[in-house]
Order: sequence, then structure tokens, then C-alpha cells
Amino acid sequence: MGTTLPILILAIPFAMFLILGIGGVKMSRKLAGILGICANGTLAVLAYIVAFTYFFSGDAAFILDGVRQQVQIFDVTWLAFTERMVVNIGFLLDPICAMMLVVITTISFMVHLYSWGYMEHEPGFQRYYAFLSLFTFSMLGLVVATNIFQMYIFWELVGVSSYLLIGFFYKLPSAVAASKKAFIVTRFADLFMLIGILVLSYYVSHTPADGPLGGASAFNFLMLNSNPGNVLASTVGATFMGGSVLTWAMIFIFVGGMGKSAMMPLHIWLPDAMEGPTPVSALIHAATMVVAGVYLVARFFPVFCIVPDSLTFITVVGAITAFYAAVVACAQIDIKRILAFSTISQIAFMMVALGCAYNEPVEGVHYSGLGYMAGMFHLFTHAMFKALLFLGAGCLIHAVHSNNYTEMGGLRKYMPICHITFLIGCLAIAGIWPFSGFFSKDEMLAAMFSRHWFWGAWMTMVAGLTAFYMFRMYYMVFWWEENPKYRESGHKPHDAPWQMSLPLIILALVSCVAGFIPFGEFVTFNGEPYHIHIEPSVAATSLTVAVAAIALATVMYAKKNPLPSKIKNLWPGLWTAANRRFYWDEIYQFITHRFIFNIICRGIAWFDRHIIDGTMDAMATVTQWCSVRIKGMQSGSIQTYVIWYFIGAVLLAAVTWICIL
Amino acid sequence: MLWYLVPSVIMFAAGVYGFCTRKNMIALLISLELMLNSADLNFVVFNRFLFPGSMEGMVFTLFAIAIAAAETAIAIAIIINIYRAVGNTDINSVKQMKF
Amino acid sequence: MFSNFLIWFVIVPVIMMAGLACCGNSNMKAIRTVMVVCSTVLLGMAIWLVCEFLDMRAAGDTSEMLFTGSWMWYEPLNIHLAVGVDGISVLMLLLSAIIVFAGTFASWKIDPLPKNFFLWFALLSTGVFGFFISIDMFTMFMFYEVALIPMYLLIGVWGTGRKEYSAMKLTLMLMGGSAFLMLGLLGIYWHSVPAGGVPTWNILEIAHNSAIAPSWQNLLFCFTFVGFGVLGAMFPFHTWSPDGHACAPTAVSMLHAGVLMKLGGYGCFRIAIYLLPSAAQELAWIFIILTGISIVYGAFSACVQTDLKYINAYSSVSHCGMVLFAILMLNRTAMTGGILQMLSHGLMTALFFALIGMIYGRTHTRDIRQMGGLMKIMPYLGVCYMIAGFASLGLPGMSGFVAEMTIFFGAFENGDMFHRVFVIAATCAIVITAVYILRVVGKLILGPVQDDHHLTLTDATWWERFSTATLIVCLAGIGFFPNWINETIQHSFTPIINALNMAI
Amino acid sequence: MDYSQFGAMLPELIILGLFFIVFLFDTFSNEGGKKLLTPVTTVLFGLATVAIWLIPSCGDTVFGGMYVDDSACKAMKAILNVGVFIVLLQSAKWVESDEVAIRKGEFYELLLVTLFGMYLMISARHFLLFIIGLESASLPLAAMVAFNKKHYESHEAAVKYILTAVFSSAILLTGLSFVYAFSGGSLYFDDIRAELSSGSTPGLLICALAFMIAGIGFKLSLVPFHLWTADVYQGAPTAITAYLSVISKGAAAFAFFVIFVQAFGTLYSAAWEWMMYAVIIVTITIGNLFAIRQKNMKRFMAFSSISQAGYIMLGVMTESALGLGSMMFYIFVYVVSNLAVFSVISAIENKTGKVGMDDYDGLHKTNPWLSFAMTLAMFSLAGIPPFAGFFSKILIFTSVTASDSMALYMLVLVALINTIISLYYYLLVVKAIWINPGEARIESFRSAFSERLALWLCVGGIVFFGLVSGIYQFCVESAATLV
Repeated sequence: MGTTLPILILAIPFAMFLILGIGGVKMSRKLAGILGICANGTLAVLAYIVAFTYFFSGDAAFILDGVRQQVQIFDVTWLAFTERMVVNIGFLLDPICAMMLVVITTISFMVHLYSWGYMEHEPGFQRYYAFLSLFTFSMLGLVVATNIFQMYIFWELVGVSSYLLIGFFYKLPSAVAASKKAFIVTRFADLFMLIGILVLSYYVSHTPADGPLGGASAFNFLMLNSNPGNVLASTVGATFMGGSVLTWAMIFIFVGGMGKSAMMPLHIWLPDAMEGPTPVSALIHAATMVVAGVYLVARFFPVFCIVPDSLTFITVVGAITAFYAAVVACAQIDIKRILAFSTISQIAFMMVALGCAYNEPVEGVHYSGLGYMAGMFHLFTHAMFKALLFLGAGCLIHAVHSNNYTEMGGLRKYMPICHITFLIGCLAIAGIWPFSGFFSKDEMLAAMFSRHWFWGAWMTMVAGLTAFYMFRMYYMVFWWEENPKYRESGHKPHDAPWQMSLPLIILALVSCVAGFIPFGEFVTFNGEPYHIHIEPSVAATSLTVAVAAIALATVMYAKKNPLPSKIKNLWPGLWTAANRRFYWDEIYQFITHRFIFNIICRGIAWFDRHIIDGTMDAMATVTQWCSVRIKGMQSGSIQTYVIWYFIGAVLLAAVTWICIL
Repeated sequence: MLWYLVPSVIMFAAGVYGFCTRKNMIALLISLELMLNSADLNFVVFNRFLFPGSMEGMVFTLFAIAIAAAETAIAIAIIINIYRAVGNTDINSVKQMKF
Repeated sequence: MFSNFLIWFVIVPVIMMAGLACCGNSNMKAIRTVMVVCSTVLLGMAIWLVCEFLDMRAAGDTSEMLFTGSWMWYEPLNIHLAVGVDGISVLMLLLSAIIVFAGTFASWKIDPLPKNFFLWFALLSTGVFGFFISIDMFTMFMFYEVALIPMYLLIGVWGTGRKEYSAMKLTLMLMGGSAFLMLGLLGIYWHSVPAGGVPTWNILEIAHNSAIAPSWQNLLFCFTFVGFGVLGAMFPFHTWSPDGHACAPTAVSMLHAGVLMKLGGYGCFRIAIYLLPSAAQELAWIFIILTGISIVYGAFSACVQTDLKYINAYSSVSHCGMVLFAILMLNRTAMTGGILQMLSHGLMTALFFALIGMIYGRTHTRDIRQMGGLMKIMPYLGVCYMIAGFASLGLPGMSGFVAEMTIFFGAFENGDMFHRVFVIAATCAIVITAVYILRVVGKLILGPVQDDHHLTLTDATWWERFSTATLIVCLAGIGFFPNWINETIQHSFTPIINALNMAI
Repeated sequence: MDYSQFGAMLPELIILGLFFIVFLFDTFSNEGGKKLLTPVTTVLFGLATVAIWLIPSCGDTVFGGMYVDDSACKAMKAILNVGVFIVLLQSAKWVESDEVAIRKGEFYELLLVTLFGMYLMISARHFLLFIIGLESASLPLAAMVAFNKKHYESHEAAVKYILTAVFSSAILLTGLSFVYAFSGGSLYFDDIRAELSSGSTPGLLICALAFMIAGIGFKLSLVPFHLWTADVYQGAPTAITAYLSVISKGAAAFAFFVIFVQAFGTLYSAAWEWMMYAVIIVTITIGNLFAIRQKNMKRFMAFSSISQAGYIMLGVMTESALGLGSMMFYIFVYVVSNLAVFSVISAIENKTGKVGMDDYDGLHKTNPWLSFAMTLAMFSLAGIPPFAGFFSKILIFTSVTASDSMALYMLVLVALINTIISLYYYLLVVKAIWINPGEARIESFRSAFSERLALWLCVGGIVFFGLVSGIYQFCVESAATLV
């Protein structure tokens, strides 16, 4: 494959950003919208071409005797720190990259289309499309990164575009605050990532250039992944607080991923990020950007594998987060927040799956890399149905002008398309056959069980919770009891215009069929195809759990009944705690404002004004003071003058004389 | 020779003391004269006892005396001006400019 | 002598002053014409110089300094007017030219006494250019002080707020620094040659002789580094900077934070480290601690300021601390990062102060609590401010990111725990920077409009757009294509690195 | 006796001749002629100045070595002449004021006599001649200080000056008499040097040195022998103040160098290095500390000139040709810078009679050129490039640190730190002129031609003396003949 397509894939969205960003002010909304959509359509087409050529062309460059290869389409020097630390900007094509290309461009296109209807009347329409293009560019750059530093660069860029999009309604203080929070939290995580990169690259770059790692740049993925054992060797057994330096480096790098993927305890920004326009939430905070962390782990999988502690760390973090988010999601009333927490929980699912994977055969496990494959698979399917859900939620909000399901209820009569598609989404995420969620989740659970029964059981429970809260929301929105406002108020909620409905339908279809894609043929940890087969036991358990959860939800929420409030009143404390997300925000608020801002910052500022500055001023004051004190010397009387004169002369003589003696 | 230096030292000390304590400007002038003369005396004495061969000290003394005379003349003139201006010759009456 | 190209960097500003002197006292048209023409000429010269320099390097001219020339000045003390440039000084000249150019437009409507303002402004730029072209310590020092003193009048007469106090404080502190510096230079001069030789002020000769005894080196290093460090806003000698910047008029803040503070960093490695390498090896740790403190310290105290200019002054403390910090790491990559940081911080801060000046000129307040939602009112300035902010918090694609990354990766090359700890402390600054930048952006540019009187305000005028656009283009230029600059600088550090290695 | 020896004294003779011309003219001319006195004298003196610059120094010693005429002395005299010429120019207007006009002849005569005295001080190589020069330089000054008959301050200044002067000359003579005790009967500098070269330094000799320093330090107004300075500068007519502050100081500084290097050079490290060390530090610091508070420009300049004297004395610490050259250069630059300030002061005083610093508020609004000149002068005094003061300071520092002793480095450090204080109060004046708010208190006026000429000369010097290295070259080369 030539370099033209890849370059275009990066160039088009960036060009769109510049065009819309600079020229947008002069453009009409229609023109801007059409430009954006067309550009993204072309982009999607190009991405598909690239992906299909990669997967199906059978070109020896891409698949060599059955093993899919990692190919650097191009890799140009951008900045050379030292001869071994060279930052390149390039295009690395391999299964997960190709898969991500498809996901990103598809969702992005859907969102562009959808936004045309959704954002129609918002001021700054052009700016919105510019930012979307910027995000698409950054995300693509991230997934095609050939080296960790390029990834870090685009990592920051997606952070910033997410900041811009969350804060799109910049006149609302809440939106501004949310965007600030999102950026700073992720930036804080990126700090760890940066330190991790520093450590890793330091040790790698200090291996001899003719060593096993070769002379290539210390950041390069291919070099690091090709023989990770030597990476570990390159740290010459340096350790820090018990763990090997490499372990720490990888954990730090993963912390960066935790920030972007909203793992605990860095998850707090994602729910607030829902302040942004709903399509944005669908694109960035459900489908693409938030899975960057997962992608990072997958990208570095071989290196993670040689420091098992880091994998364990990932698993634990994921497991805790998944459960936490699921529980919190059960107690939210804002549908976007419910979806946000479900996103967190689902991403955590993928994390656990990755954490449960090996890259070398283990006895008793028939396919050790299953977790990797499953995680990626779920990434794919989840992107589709979660985007679907968010867009659906967007339609609801569009129709009802509120985020809370308390304002909704009984909407199924009014918005059939939205209802059906939303239902499909819920079934998919709940993991009901034959929807896509079922297949990916089943594979993941299988992987977890194969690692340790505990993880399997734990995550099955989370899956059950997922099914429960999703259907809770579904029923509260579409069934329960019809909100009386619809009848008296003149305008009834109705289905959205075609630009908005079309993406829903497309995504719904994808969610129905995506499960049947033989994903293992395409994406595995080592490129060798793997034939997916359903694990009967696991499938059975997860299905039963899911169905049971749905049944419970039906009992509780299908019709208006006092049962939910009863249950709520069993443990009111628990409910409020869950509803307040177990007070994480308050804790952070306390640390940042009360402590860092009020004590450290103010303290330092005070110190600067009064101590440092005071010292400087004190010098001046002391000089002045001296000059006032000695003025008596100049008393104006000749006799004092002469006395000084004489004493001076004598003193001069005397002192010198004494010194000489 | 020490016995010749003692009076000059006394004169010098007396001159300094007088200059620092007296209030009348004329008295100040007189004390100044004492100091100058003690210096002259030194010259003469050193010349006479240390270097009997040469005359430089003596010559120097003559010049010094002349200079002292000139100084006194000018000082007197200025003191008269002061007297005209403030009506007395009290040293404490001329300390307007200070600090 | 006039055949040497570099000399003209000093002559043109002098011509500028002469031209201004001929203008009528309030004949803005003539004054502007002179300023625009001369600053454009300077910019052109600088760009031409860069191209020419790169060509000569490409042509394989590996001598340490190019365009060198040396003319005897004070024969009894062997003082020459010696000029020459390497990659670093070339870039610094370019930076200065850009900022002088932008500053001219930023002070388009200066009042009162426009003529005198530009006269002192021109004197200031004379000093700056002269400093960067000279390789003779005496002339270097002379131009250094030439650049310092106009600050007093520029701030005192055209400033705002507690201008007398700030101007006096700034001048006295900087002069205090240069007092120590002077002593250091004298010491270097008298020990510059092995016993019996004729002492020299010429940096290159001193470096080649490397005759200064270690015992003296340590003393002189402290003197020179502190001397330059004061201008580099090193903790605890930074306190002139917030007040000075807060009270200075726009163009002066631009030039001062943009270029003048760079004189400090430049001198630190060109004289303190290059000429006193063994002392540098020995004593760097002291100043690493100080600069490390100023990085974090400046960032933290910027978080609570409410005056826009104070915020940027403190962030300058933090960023300039980064410069000195990098230079003290004594390895090629980090020092390169230091220079990149100088360039980026120069452009960035100039942009910031230009914007603040423009906003202040409209709203007549610099208190962020009294402003808000400017994006709605003056979108162009708002966008520029956000861009400057992103550059400052190290967004990829802006120069700040390149500089900071180079510094961190270079600094991390020093393997011992001491350096590690301070490097990691320094990296934390990027988060704190994000905090205060976003705080300002959120309060000032975004959010609801605070004061309804602001609704009537207008967006940027053409000259304002011009000066800001110039700077933004440069920022993005470095951010997108850093490598050629990076290579130029790295190559220029070779002699210094060699000196350091020999000193071990 | 060989009268051709007088040929060597050409500078002195020229001044003397001028004196007689003025004297006769003043005595015998009628009212109409008197009007011409000022221009004639000024022009003639200008010619004399040029002549002294031009005539070559025969460099021989006459009167048995009492008097030498080497290029160093001649250079110094030439420098002083320039200063005196500028003083004459800036005083011309004041001299013509009806209060002084009747006595202008005396003014010129006294001035010329003192100048003659200073010439003798500079060229003297024997203490007798030196004392004669010193006294004839200082006594007439007392009369000149008292020149403003109508003003009480003038008298007070005069009495303070004369009494302290006599006291100090008494001290000086006493010290000299002690020196004489060790001099082996001869008061020639060279003989004394030869006598004292035998290492040991008895207490009496140290006492003698201290008294000598005190005696000459009086004319240089070194601390603590300076207390008369402020009052006298404040009380005396501005022209005289200018004359006192630069000319007599310059001459005394040169003589100081000659005596302590030629006569007592061997006792340098033994005795007087440390005396001067202390005196210089105290002088610079105390002068600065007092100057901070001053509100009257003339008094302010008095203290500034005290600390400047400290810097000048740094040259003595080197006791090398380089040091002397730097010192002469410093004096020259100091002459032009200080006289520039005094030109502005006297211009304003002659016009409005205002000498308060706060009268200068907003001066730039009414008199931009005077403000400009004043600013340049202040920068030059503070040692700011590219003005001459910067170069003179740095060059003198450089020559001091030439001898590789840490003590001298510390001395320079103290001096450097003091420059910051001095910068502060010099900037106060600049601040008053440019920054202080409020309406200008001095109306706009056009100063007399002579004043403008003086001012232009000074500004020219301030701007070019530093940038043109020839003058420093000249000073160092001519100094080389002496050391």
C-alpha cells in the first residue's frame, strides 16, 4: 500500500479543522455542515479501503504465512533528542489499528451526520464541526502511532479537543468547569504516563546500539514489542521500591491510560463531561477517546506481559472500577450519567479482559490470548452500541429538553424509532443473544474464568448489574407511566429528523450483526487467526444472569409501582451514597481546593509577597534608616566637624599602628 | 631634644582642645595659631637636632609662618563679614546649614 | 568594520534612534514610519542571517563562531569590539527581531511622549542585539547594561499602577545582579591566560586557554551565575519580575519578558558554564535546587493571582526557571531544550503580554474577577489568548511542548537520584501550569459576561491582529517543525559540551 | 641661577600672565571696558586651554627637582583647564548679574590664582612647593565662597570652609613635620622615598601618614574629613561650587597619588594601603547614605561628589601607571559629568533661583533639553552605558583588580554595591524630572548662549569620552611617564 491513503487519512481531518476553524466564521452553517460531513464520509471510505486492504488483500506485506504483520507505512523523524531517542511521526498498520480506523471513522461519520440535525440551531455550529475534525485527526493520529511518543503527542491532542468540545457551550459555567476538570484530571494522569515514558526510554536508550534492541529509536513500538525480554534486560535489574524499574514504568504508563479511560480513582471527570453536546459524548466519551487506555494496553501488550505485576494491577483496577461504576449507575436519574457510568464499567470490562490475557501458552488454558482478542472485540461492539445508546439519549433529550428520566416515561408511543433502536442497544449491552454484546462479553468472561474463577464470577455479577441498570433506565424512559406534561402541553415529543434517525438505524443494524463477525480471524495478540467458539458453560451463566436481571428490572420498573421506593428505603444511606457516586467528587474537591489551592498556593503567594519581597524592601528600608540615623554627624557646627576630623585622623593612625604591631 | 618636643605637643593638644571647646571665633583662630606654631616648632627642633647640616626645616618654618599669617588674615576678614551678618562672633550662631 | 554584517544589528537601531530624534515630538506618522521601517529591516536582516548561517553550516563551515570580527577598542586593557554568532545567538537575534517587530505594532498608540518612548525602546533593542552578537565579555556586559537601564524610564513614565516603585525596584535589583556579574567578569579577565600572557576579554580565547584555577572558578561561577540569574528570574531573586511586568507598558513587557530575561539564560551558559566548566560541574547542584524551586514555586503562586499580568509574570518565573534548570543539567539535550524554551517562552510571553495589553486597553481592568466571557465580545483576542494558553501549558503542536519535552528527556539523562527527584518535581509543573492557565481562560475568556459595559467593546484592530498573528505563526512554526532548530542548537553546544567533558 | 628654568613652567606662566592681564584690565579699564571683561577673559582662557593642550611637555625637572613638567602633569593640567573653561562659561551669566558685576574682576583673579596653586600642587616634587601650592589653591577659595555678600549662607559656608581648612593645614603641617623627622633632612619626594625604603615603620611615621591623608583628604573631602563639604557647596555660589567640586578635587587627587606613590610608595603595603582601604569604603558608603536624603540639589551634589571622590581614590590603591591613567580618565569624565549637572543647576538658578529637587518635578514638560542633559549627566555619574561614566568606573575597577589580591576584589565589590545606592539617588532626580506628576514648577526659558555652549561641551564629553577610546589611551600613556 502506498503512503498516499494513510497520509490523506491524517491530512483530511486536519485540513478540515483549519478550514472550518479559520474560515468557519465566514461560512454559512449549511456549507460548514456539508463540508464536514462530506470530508468525514470520504475519510470513512478511505479508512475502510485501508482496513480492507490490510485484512483481505492477502498481500505478503500484511499477512505472512497466516500471521498478520505490523507494518510501518511511513515513519519520518520529527524531533531527535539524542541519537537513540528520536521522535518519529508515522503510520503503523496492524490489526488493532485497522480495527480502530474503522471504528473511529464510522462513529465520527455517524456523529457528524447526527449533529447536523442535533446542533442545527446552536450558535458556533462551524466551530463545533472544526473541533470534531480536530478530534478525529488527533484520535487517528493516536491509533496509528508508531512510537510511544507519537502516541503521547496525540494523547495530549485528544485531551485538548475533548476539552474544547466539552466546553462547547462556553457560556454555561457548569460546562466550563466540566471541561476544565476533564482536562486537568487527564493531564494529571498524563504526567505519570510521561514519567513512565521517561524511565522506559532512558533504560532502553542506554543499551548499546548494537545490542539486542538494535539501534532503533527507544520509543518505537515495533522495537519494544519485538523482543520485550531485552527491554527488561536493558534495565540491568534496577529496582525501585521492590518492583523492577520496568514494572513501575509500565504501571505509570498505564496510569495515563487510567486517566483517559476514567478508571478509578481518576474516573471523576467522565460523568461531568456529559455537559458537552450529546453527539460529542457519543463520539468521544463513549466510543473512541475513552478506550484509548485500552488501546494503549493492547498496543504495549507484549511489554506488559513480561512484567506480570502490571497486568495484575490492570486487572484489579478494572475489576474494582467495573463494579463501582455499575453500582453507581443503578442510582442515577440523569440518563446521560447512567450511560457515562455504564461506559466506565464496560471499559473496565475490557481492561480486566486484557489483564487476564497471556501472550505465551499456559497449561490448562486452551487459548491464552483470548482476553486480548475479547477485549478488542468488546471495544469494537461496545463502541457501536454505546454510540447508539448515546445518540438515542440525544434524541430523547432533544425531544424532552431534559436529561432526567423523571421528566420522561411512556415515550415508546411517541418516538418508535428511538424506542426500538434504544431497546436494541440495551439488549446488546446486556449481552443477550444474538446481539453483538453477547458474543464479545461471552469471550471476555471465558477469558476471565480461564485466568481465575474469581474474576469470572465477579465480572459476571457486574454483567448482571449492567443488564439491570440498563433496563431500569429503558423502562423508566419508555414505560413506567406517561408523563402528563405531554398531553396538556401543546407539543408532543416526536421522533427526530432523518439526519438523527438514520445514524440510529445504521448503528442498530450494526449492533445486531456485529456479533457474527469472526473477530478472531482478524485481531489477535500475535496476529495468528483464532477461531471463536462459544464457551457453553460461560454463555449459559452469563445469559441466565442477564435474563434474570432484566426480569427483575421488568418487575420493578415496567409499570409505575411503589416497589422501587420501598427498596430504596431499605437502605436509604446506600442509595444516597450511590447517587452521590460515593462522594469521590467531594473528596477531590477537598484535596484540591481546601488543601492545594488554599494552603499551598496561597501560602506560597503570601511567602513571596511578604518574605521574599519583604526582604528586598527591607534592604532599602534599612539603608534609609541608616542614612537617617547618621545624619547627626552633619550637625552644622564647625566644632563637631573638627572633632570628627581629628578623631578620624587619630583613629586611622592608632588602628593601623595596632595592626602593624 | 624630647624636652623641646614636649611644649610643641602641649601646644598642639591645647590648640585642638581650644578649637573644640571655645565659643568665640577669634579664640578659635588663636587655637589654630597654636597648632600651626607647634608644627613649626617641630620642624625647627627636628632640623636642629636630627639634621644639623641642612636648613630645610628652618626655611620651611618661615614659609609656614607666612602662610599662617595669610590664613589668619582671610579668616579674620570672613569673621568680620559674619559679624556684620549676625551681629556676634559666636561659633554656635553659624549652624544654619546642617544634615 | 562596517563590512561585517553583524555590526549592522547595532547600527540599525542607532539609525532608528537618530531618525526618531529627527521626528517631530508628536508626529505619530513619522515616528511610526521610522519604527516600522527599521524594525522590518531588522527582522529581514535576522531572517537573512539565519538562512545564511544555515547555508554556511551546510557548506561545511565548522568553525565555532561565524561572521566573526574583532576590532581593538581599549588598547591598554586589551578590550576589543568582538562579534560572532553561533546557532544559538542567531536564533536569539531572530527572536529579538520578531519581538521588536511585534512590539512596535503593539505600541501603535503609545501615549504620552511617543517619541521619547520609542527612543528608549530603540536603545533597549540596541542593547539586546549588541549583547547577542558580541563575543567579548566587556562589550557584552556593556550592551547588557544598555539594555537594562531604559527599563526604568519606560516603566516609570509609561507604566501603570505602582510604576515608580516597580521601576526603581526592577532597576536596582538588576543592577545589583550586574554588580556581582561585573566582579565575576573582572576575575575571569585577569585569570584568563596562563601567567605571563596578556589577559583577554574574548570568550573564545578564554575558553581555549581554560587557564582559570578551580579555586577561582568556584567563586567566579557563583558571581556570574547569580549575576545573570537575577535577570533570569531565579528564585529568590525573581521578585522584581512580577511587579516590573505588572506595571510596564505592553511593548516593554513583551520585550522584557520576551528577550531581556533571555539575556540571563544566554549569559549563564555562554559565560558562567562555558568559561568556568569545572566550577559548573561542581556547583551546579546549588543552582539546580534554586531553579527547581522557582519552577514549582512560580507555577503555584501563579495559581492564586487575580491580576493577569501577575499571573504571566509568575508563569514567566516558572518557565525561565525551566530554562536555567535545563542549562544546569550540563548535557546537550537538556541545554538544547533550555534554548528552545527560551525561544518558545519569548514568543509565548510576548504574545500573552500583547494580548493582556489589548484587553486592558479595552476593559481598563486586569482583574480576572471583573471580566468574563470575552470570547463572546472579542472572539479574535479570545482565541489568541487560548492559543497562547495552550502554548504555555505545553500543547503538542506549539513550541512549549517541544521545549519542555526536550528538557525533561535531556534532564533525565543524569542518572543519579538527586537529579531524578528534581526532574520529576519539574515535570509536575506541567500540571500546575494547566491548572492556572485553564483557570484564567475559564474565568476570562469563557463563562458568562461579567460586566455589561464590556458588551460594547470592539475586537482587535488590524495592527493588533498583525502583531499577534506574527507571534502565533512563529509559535506554531516551532511546534510543528522543531527539528531544524533543534539540530542547529545541538550543534552549537559542541564546544561547551567538550569544555565540560574536559573539566571532569 | 638659570632663569631659563622658568621656561619649563610654561603652563603656570600662561595662567600667571592671564592673571596679570585680567588684573590690569580690571584695574585700569573704564566702565565700558569692564563690560568686555567677561568675554575677554573667557576667550583668552579658552585660548590658554588650547595652548596648554598643544604645547609639548619638555619633561625635565627644574629648580633642583622641586618642579617637574612631565606629560602626566601636563595632561592633568590640561584636563583641569577644560573644566575651568566650562566653569567660566557657565558662570558668565552669574558674573554679569548686577549683584556680582562690580566685583567680577576679583572673581576671575582669585580663580586664576587658585588654578595656579593647583598647577604647583600637581607639578611639585618637594613638600615646600606642594604646601605653597596647596595653600594658594585653598585660601582664595575661601574668599570666593564668601562671594555672595548679600547671602548669609555664603558667609556661613566661608567661615566653615576657612576654619576647617586652617585646621586641616595645621594637621597636615604637623604630619609633615613628623615625616621630616624621618626624611633624612630633605623634603624631596625622591629622597624621602629613599630614606623610608628601610623596612620598619615606627608609630610616629604612621601617625604622620594618617595626618597627611587627613590633610589632603580634606581637599578631596574624604570621610571623615568631609564634613565641611555639604555646607560649603550649599552656601557657595553655584559657579564656585562647581569649581570646588571638580577642579580642586581633581588637582588634589592627582597630588595625592604623586605624594603617596612617589614619596611613601615603599610604605604602601606596610601602612597606608589599609588606611586608604578603610577611608575609601567609608567615603563611598557615607557619601551615598547622606545623598539619599538630600532635597537641595547643590547639597545633593556635594554628597554625590564625596562618594565619587571615593571612586577616584580607588586609582591610588593600584599605584600603577594603569591606575593613574584610569584615575585621570575618571577625573576627566567626572569633570564633564558633574559640570553638566552644575550647568543645568546654575542655568535654572540664574533664571528662577530654584535649587530644590522637587522644583524639578515635570521639568521635561517645560525644558526638554535641560531635562535631557540632566538625565544624561545623571546616568553618566551613576555609571550607565553607553555614557562615559560607565567606562570610567569599569576601567578603574579593572585596574584595581589587576593585582591579584582578594582584598581588592572585595573593595571593588563594596564599590559596586555602592553604585546601586548611588544609582538610586541619581534616579531620584531623573524621576523628578520625567515621572513625578503635577505641573512643572519651572517655566520654560531659553538659557544664555554661554550656558548652552558649556552644556553642549559637557554632553559631548558624556557621550563620546567613553565610546572614543583615544582619551583613555592618552591618559594611560601620559601617566606612564610618572610611575
